[in-house]
Amino acid sequence: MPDTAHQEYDLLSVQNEDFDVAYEYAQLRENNSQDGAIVFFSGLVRDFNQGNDVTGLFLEHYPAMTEKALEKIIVQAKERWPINRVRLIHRVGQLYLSDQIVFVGVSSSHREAAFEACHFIMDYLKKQAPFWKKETTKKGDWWVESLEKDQKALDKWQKDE
Amino acid sequence: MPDTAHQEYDLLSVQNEDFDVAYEYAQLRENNSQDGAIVFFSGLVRDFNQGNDVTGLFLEHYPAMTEKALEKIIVQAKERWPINRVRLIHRVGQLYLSDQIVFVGVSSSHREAAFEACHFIMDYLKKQAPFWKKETTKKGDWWVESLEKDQKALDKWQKDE
Amino acid sequence: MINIVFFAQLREQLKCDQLKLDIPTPCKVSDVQQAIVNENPQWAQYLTDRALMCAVNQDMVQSDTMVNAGSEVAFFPPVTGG
Amino acid sequence: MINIVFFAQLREQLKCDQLKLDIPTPCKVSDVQQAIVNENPQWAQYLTDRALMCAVNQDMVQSDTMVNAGSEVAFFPPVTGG
Repeated sequence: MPDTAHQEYDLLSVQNEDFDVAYEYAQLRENNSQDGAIVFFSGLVRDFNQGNDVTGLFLEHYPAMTEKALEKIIVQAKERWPINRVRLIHRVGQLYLSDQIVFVGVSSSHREAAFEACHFIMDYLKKQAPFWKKETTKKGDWWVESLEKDQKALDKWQKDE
Repeated sequence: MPDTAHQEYDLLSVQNEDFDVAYEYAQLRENNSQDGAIVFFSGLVRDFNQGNDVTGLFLEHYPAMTEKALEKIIVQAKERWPINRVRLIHRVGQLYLSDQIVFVGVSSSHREAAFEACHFIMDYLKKQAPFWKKETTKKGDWWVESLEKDQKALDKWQKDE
Repeated sequence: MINIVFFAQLREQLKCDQLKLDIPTPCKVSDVQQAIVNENPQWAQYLTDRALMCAVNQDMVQSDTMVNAGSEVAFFPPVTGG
Repeated sequence: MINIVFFAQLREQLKCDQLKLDIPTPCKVSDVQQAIVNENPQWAQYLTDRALMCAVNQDMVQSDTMVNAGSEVAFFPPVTGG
């Protein structure tokens, strides 16, 4: 049962700008005495990936498709778990070491639902949203390879059904 | 492999005072270009629980045991998943509607490990840390009943092994 | 001599938060429980609740765990934190 | 006429980010792929990579999905966001 009082707090944004986790958390909490659980995930540019010393990365995406793909994932999560607010931000463009890449925050009355929905959204985003990372390393720039384990992470949610 | 550079950022606190999620998040990120994933859970006093309109709650604990029990749970999580930093705060005493009760933040190089370890810590905390909630409602004060589903949440982690 | 502590609704039901118990040790947690009831028969209904949890020296234990002299034994209802 | 777009390393390999394709419709995604290769045989090694993903009108699809005139068909390597 989606609650319209929560919808104005939902967010889906694909942006160049950085985001502020404190603000996002506040938006999940504000006027929300109904939800006892907030789970969030934040993804950062790390220094070591697939055997390389990373100094930064460029995030390409498919502008006409990105938000549509992310919206679908959020709709699936809302159909599957009793969650109320979802805030999802994914950055694109040039990023540097330790920069924030992605934020997914979920509020729910139920701890289990908040954990699972947040995890589900990240797993699906990794495999179904049109983003591509090109890493800058001291040895040159290259495109990040898609990982087998990310497909396995997705399969897990299908087995659960 | 615990990394000593991370240990100074670990936190375990049982306290009356409120906490600041933005500060906790900053402590998980600071000088940490190794970890690409941060997951956190925040638990809040919600308005409706076990059929009652809640206006607040009092959190009792067993002071000599509480930190020891929480420390054990964190040690188990660190043995089981490749996580680096863990920050856990649980409040005690008188709390009111929408107040923050508990914070668990985990950093890792791996998204899956951060999600699972954070979830595991919360599930175990719910069943193995000596806290008791007495809710204040308009119809009177009563002790919160322990829930069957919290035991099931725990069993899930044992089946996985 | 062992030290007994009670928490939450159990503490309220017994109207007691701690007591000293003189009992031959080592003994089982269930023996401690029985000895408390023997000294305070009016507590029987509360202390025989099978859902009660127990900690010995601040570690959760089962009722057949052995208790040594000088230990702290805690009884309390299922926990509800988080 | 359908509009074709390429992304990421595929776009770099082909040195092309979009093109128009005149092909009888409706047809399958795999027909679109084959028609592109027929017009650009030097792209065969990149466009026949079985790991390639495809979207039609911004929805992920399989290679037997039907494509109508005026559609936008995107080819790209497995995604790596998050």
